Amino acid sequence: MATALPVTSAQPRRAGAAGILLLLAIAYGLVPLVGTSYLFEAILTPFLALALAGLGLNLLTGYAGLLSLGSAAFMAVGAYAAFNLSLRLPGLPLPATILLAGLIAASAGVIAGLPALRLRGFYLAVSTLAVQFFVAWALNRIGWLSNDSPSGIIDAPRLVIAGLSFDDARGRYLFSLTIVALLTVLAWRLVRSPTGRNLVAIRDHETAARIVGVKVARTKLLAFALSSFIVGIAGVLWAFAYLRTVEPAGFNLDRSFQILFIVIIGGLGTLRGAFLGAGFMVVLPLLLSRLGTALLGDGFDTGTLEMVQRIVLGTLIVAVLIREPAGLAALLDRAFRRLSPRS
Amino acid sequence: MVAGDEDILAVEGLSLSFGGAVAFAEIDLSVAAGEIHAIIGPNGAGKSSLINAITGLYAPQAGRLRIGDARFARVPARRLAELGVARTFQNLALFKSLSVVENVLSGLANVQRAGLTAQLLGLSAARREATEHRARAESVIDFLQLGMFRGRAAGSLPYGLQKRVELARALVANPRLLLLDEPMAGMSAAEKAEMSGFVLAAREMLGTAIVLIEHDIGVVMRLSDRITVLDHGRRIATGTPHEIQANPAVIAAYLGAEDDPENEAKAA
Amino acid sequence: DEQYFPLQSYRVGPYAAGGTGFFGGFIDYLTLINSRDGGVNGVKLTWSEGETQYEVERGVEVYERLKSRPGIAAWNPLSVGIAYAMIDRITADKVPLITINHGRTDSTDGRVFPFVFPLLLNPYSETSGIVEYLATREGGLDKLKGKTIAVLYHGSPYGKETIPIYEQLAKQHGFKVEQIEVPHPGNEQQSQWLTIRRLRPDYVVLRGWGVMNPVALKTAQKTGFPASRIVGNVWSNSEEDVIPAGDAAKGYVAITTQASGTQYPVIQEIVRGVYETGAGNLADKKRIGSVYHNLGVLNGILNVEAVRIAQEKFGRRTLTGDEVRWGFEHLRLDEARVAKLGAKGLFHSINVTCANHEGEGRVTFQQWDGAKWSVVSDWIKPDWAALRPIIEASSTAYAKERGLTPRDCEAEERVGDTGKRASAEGK
Amino acid sequence: MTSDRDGSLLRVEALEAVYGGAVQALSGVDLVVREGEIVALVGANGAGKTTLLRAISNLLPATRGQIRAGRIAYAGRDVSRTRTDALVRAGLVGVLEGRHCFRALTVEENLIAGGLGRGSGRADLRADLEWVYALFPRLTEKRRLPAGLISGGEQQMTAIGRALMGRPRLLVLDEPSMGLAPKVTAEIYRVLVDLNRERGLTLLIAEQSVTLALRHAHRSVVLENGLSVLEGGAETLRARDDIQRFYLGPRVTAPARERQPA
Amino acid sequence: MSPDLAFLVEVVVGGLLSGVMYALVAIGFVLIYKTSGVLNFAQGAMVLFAALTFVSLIERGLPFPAALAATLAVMVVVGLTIERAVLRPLVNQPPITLFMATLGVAYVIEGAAQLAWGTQVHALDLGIDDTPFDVAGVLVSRFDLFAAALAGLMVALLTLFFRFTRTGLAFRAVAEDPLAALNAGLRLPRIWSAVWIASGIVALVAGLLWGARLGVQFSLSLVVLKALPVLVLGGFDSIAGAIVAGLIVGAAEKLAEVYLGPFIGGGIEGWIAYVAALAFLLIKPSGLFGQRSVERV
Ligand SMILES: Nc1ncnc2c1ncn2[C@@H]1O[C@H](COP(=O)(O)OP(=O)(O)OP(=O)(O)O)[C@@H](O)[C@H]1O
Ligand SMILES: Nc1ncnc2c1ncn2[C@@H]1O[C@H](COP(=O)(O)OP(=O)(O)OP(=O)(O)O)[C@@H](O)[C@H]1O
Ligand SMILES: CC(C)C[C@H](N)C(=O)O
Ligand SMILES: [Mg+2]
Ligand SMILES: [Mg+2]
Repeated sequence: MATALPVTSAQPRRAGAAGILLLLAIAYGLVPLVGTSYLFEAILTPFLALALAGLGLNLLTGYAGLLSLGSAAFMAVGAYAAFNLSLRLPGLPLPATILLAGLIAASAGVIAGLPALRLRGFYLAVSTLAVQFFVAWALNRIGWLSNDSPSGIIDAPRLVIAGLSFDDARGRYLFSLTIVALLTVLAWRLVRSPTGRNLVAIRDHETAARIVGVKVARTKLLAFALSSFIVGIAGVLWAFAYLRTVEPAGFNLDRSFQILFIVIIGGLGTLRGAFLGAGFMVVLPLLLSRLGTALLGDGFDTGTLEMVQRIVLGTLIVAVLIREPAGLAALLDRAFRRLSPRS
Repeated sequence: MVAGDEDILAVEGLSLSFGGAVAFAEIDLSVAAGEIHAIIGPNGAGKSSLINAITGLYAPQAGRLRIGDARFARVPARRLAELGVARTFQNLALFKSLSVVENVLSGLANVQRAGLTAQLLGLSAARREATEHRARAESVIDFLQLGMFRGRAAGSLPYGLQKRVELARALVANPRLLLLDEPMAGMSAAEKAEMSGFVLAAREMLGTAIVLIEHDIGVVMRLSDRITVLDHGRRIATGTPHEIQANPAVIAAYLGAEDDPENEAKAA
Repeated sequence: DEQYFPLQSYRVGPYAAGGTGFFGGFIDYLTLINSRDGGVNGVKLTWSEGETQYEVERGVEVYERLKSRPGIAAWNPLSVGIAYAMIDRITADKVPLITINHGRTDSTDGRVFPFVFPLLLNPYSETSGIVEYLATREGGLDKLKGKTIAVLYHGSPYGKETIPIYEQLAKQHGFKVEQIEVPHPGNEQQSQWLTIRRLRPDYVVLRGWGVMNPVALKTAQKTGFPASRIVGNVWSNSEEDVIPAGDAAKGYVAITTQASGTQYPVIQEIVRGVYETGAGNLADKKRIGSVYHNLGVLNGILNVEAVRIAQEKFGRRTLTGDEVRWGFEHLRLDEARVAKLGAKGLFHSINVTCANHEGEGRVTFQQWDGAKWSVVSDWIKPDWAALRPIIEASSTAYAKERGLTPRDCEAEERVGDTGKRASAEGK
Repeated sequence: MTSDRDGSLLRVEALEAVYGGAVQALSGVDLVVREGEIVALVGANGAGKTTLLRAISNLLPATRGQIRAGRIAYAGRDVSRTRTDALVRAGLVGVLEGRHCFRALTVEENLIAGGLGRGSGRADLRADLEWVYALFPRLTEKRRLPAGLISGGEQQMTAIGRALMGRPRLLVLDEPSMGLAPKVTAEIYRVLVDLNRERGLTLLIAEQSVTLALRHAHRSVVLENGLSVLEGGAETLRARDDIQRFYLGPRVTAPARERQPA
Repeated sequence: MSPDLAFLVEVVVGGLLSGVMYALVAIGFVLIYKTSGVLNFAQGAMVLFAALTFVSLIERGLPFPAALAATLAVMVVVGLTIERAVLRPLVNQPPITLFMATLGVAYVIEGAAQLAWGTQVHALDLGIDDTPFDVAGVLVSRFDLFAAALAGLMVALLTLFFRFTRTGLAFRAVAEDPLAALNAGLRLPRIWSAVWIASGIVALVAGLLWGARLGVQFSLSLVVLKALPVLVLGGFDSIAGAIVAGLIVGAAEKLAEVYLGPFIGGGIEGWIAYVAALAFLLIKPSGLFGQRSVERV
């Protein structure tokens, strides 16, 4: 579907770079020192995993303009692939496992992407549901995939790279952070590369793109592959670093929608959008409920609290969109522009 | 001019109709290298359709085409760029959210060689290519005096400038054949004069053959070497500007009222 | 001193009915203990809730949020998914994880899962219990031969868990079993029931969860299968499962580990001591004595008694998780003790050991008459002996996969000071 | 409803407008259109013509723009807050830049949609349809074709026809001649002028081809970079040689007063 | 007729009748899509909210008609509020933005519903018993027949409404190009509140019929999953499409589950409908009766 939303190119650059470096410094330097295990285990790790998933989907939906509701399925493919690889190829080093898992997810993505050569907008979106439900079904049905564990739930292996173990709260955080950082750099290079430009070209005007010589079909499938690759690895993080168990239910349709909404609210066609969106959809609700508990006390009925928080979140979403339909990223840029003096 | 082997585009007996409605029928058209060939005619005469057929967006039912020395019944749109053909669109077809520079760069999509990995890892091959392409894009941007809009999202530019960006995107690939569908619609006389300048310059510098659809008869007369006139999908005349201006059929079908409004613009 | 119960409750979302009832009952019992006895031997019981909406990641978040509170006695999530996600965590943190009537079957083997307790009834025992019951209806296990039983299960890990054991028991007793999956959430079952209609089974076992249950009963009626020949499992046995089905549920039978109703002394005390002082947790008083509420109360009894037992050994103070674990491993409530607790008839008895973390819970069967459940069987013993080998096979496999060495329970009992050693580590 | 004391049907005062809270598109426009007048609005690319016309029809909010200052009065009432559909029913009808036909609707449905806004009855609609088809015979052949498929010029005719179906009192056109064959352009202007003479239709026309505009307009207003720089009768403007310069215009118009952060 | 044949018929009939229930939900989506070009994520929440409001009123002792009227009133208010607070400020924004906004709406409605009426499970008895009767060895459910009749009626009404008012035209115009629609003087606020109210009412009907079968509880909002394949197959913007596709999907999925299930494993119902719809889309990318997108350069 056509989304007339500006992409990075129309955004500040130099300031951005500086900011990113600062963020990395904090994430690697400060946070591990001061962070509590709750911060790592319950906020940052899931935040990173879903932000990464958002990043992946953004390549597809934000840049190439192809709506997908199958993200959770690709996360699942990644997670189960990684599980089986580490189970059946014990010698395989973790990084290789993750890479391969990503590639498997990518190939799944290519298959799932074929309809995109023909379908548009919500028609495409709903067709990706076929993938979503099929994968869920297959994982639930094919016992071999979950090592025939009676309940179909499997525990993830430990995070050990070259003997050094990431198996504590901080370790898992740093592990996720590193993977996310690497893939973000990759994505960043991609969107600024000619290929990235082609993605947007296809989104903005497919015919014109074809006329100037963009290989439309190839590029669309490529978008699916790259996107699923990243989303798949996000799935690995979700299962290995965050939950540390893998069960199909964790990768259901709600997750797919959650990721899509992360991308939209964050800002389609912007990399930082994925992170802002994840912050909004993942961290904000936690903060809200903590706030609620703080205000109303431990004893207060958690159900009521939850519902109030729902309403607040929903209202916030609408408010943000009205203020800036292009999402949080654009909102920030606007604020940024206000502050920085007009030259 | 003599039509012949140095023709870069040759259209023979091309016909296209939608359901019952004839878009155009039995069109013959030849464009020599470096020629500016205007196509004029009333609204709905079939001009854009003809260009769409030449660029493979429409599939003609009869007739054949030659571009360079490649012959087709139906031109494969995806091979157009490598055939050295570029075009602009009547209703803008820019990549709205991309900046002006990126729009122009995308005009080079076809000559993009470096593979994805090379791009991602920033291998020297990719970097060299990138810088080279950027240079080409910038030169076109300067040439079309779009410098001060370089960074702006194309979609937020005023209509007239968007048309100009589209021309830049088409020119950057140094096409052998350039098809312009009403490139000056919605421009002031001054801007039209400017655009005309660019079109001529492009022909001079790149030796590009240009097919030009335009309703401003003044502009057409000034720019074109030859003019083909369509009416209700038929070619009713081909000739030099003077021949055409004198042609009663054309006057009846198209130019109409003896003093056409744009004559003064022509004076400017 | 205080003993703290962190609660990963779910009061909104698709399974809110179960969550409000169960955690309501649990909290009600803790409240009762505090108000009636001033806690356990003077140790006050405290708790706080975190909403999970029955989603695993929310459960984990709550765990991480509450795990650092002092004096945690035990975790009681009511969700297989959340429980699985916690096993590694609680084992590392040395705190017991109670999965009453559900959870991971092989965690029954306390030698491999020292901190996990599928109290009263693991899925396999449940299955066995149901088969035993059907046998009594047919008049003896041998009468099952040649009969056909269709199992309609929820398309989730939970639902699938009993597939192998049904096959096994079918072989063992010579009946035919047809297992039919209902895709989540199960709000449309036309085709499954048409299949059943064609199979013409003697019984249908309903292994459902949430909305799947009423829909099953409605659709059964629609396809003309009598409710009285449908037997629900332990998560298809609540009022919330039958009321929406209206008349379609009349005559439906379901397994349970605890009878419903308010006639039991302990429930009466809760009504008087808790609700009449306005401290009750259920928003709707009518749900007092409902299946989930009573299960919650029962869960409360078991937790509290475990603490009490542990206190006898380690002293009347705030205990560490590991000490409470010891308490659970010595949780032996015979019928006399159960009666003393005012729970005679509410549940039968429990006998947890180091090796058996389930505790030989008995099951009974209740029938819905359109308004209330009434017990229609006596307390039935699942065939534990037959199940144990399967469980140990699975747990040993797990131990191998994880490189764990199973505990030597006999030795521990003999030494008998594990508690002290563990508690020493605990500090 | 009546027009202002001084007989002005539309009055714009010191109007300022921005897009996306940042891009200043109009920075002080004054304009008066009297009942029964034809006023031409001329200016180079990016001068702000489209923005001004959108502001008048209160369409800026829908294009992420907003009015920062100034007032707009139509028929004596301040209308800067009035919803577009209300304006249409009050006779203020616009033709958008760049056609904006309903692509999936047939030409005829497009035209009818123009009548719906005013809430015309079936009889009226049929009459008006015939009238529009009479103005644009070309459309008669295409009445059953989706507007997205017809030629650019045909789309332009459809857009203008759709506006006329609203039986306007003040018709606001953004580049009506764009993409039209000279003959058709001449024809359209003839029609508009007739409507102006016979039905007293008031016209505000943004045009690039200044000649055309000046030929038919009673008065013209010149926009430059979002400012109305001068205003006068057609021939006075034509006489002024700074206007002659304007014909050629500055070689490239400055962009709106807003800089790239990068 | 032979038992196998009878069974086949039964499966097909059962499928068709279930299909009607799916279509019932799908229609709600269609109405919104027709005017905003977006999938309304809040549809499920609206179904839940409507049904929950209705039963809660009944349980508080209101007579059936009063409760129905009151609930209708509530749905009207909801529709008007959404238009005023969400759609109007977001006019002419890209569809994806509106789509996201419907998520916000969904959250608010869900929260409000459970906050106002609690999270208990309610039984809902419409007084139509679900006992089957036997037609030549084929069981047919009275309730399903009633549902089918109701759905048919609703489709008929809506179709007539679109045929004999020009609203249909206005709807398509708005969905096609909101800016042009505004400019043409179409009253978007009126149109939007109209459809949201309409879809609210459809949600109520769907909520009651489904609620009578599932019980009124949170899971009611999950019935939308059944509607999605129907939408793609029928075309997002076609009411007739919804009903036809509903029938097809219903029958196809039952046949697949019953006859294919045993071979490739049960539970395929979950996705088979999507695969079927997808396969069809590859032939006709805008569904059975969906509006083709018209583009030329
Ligand atoms: N949607 C928009 N977002 C941001 N800036 C805009 C938008 N539309 C117009 N502008 C800016 O506002 C200024 C005025 O544009 P406008 O389209 O009104 O000029 P114009 O006189 O109509 O130009 P043209 O003759 O080419 O149509 C220009 O600088 C343009 O870049
Ligand atoms: N895809 C299509 N489907 C149906 N009819 C079409 C299609 N494309 C063009 N036509 C018809 O073919 C005729 C020629 O259209 P075309 O756009 O070529 O005219 P044109 O000469 O470019 O006119 P203009 O000067 O107004 O752009 C028109 O009447 C149009 O309705
Ligand atoms: C409440 C439960 C433990 C049972 C539930 N069906 C589950 O999957 O976890
Ligand atoms: Mg054309
Ligand atoms: Mg303009």
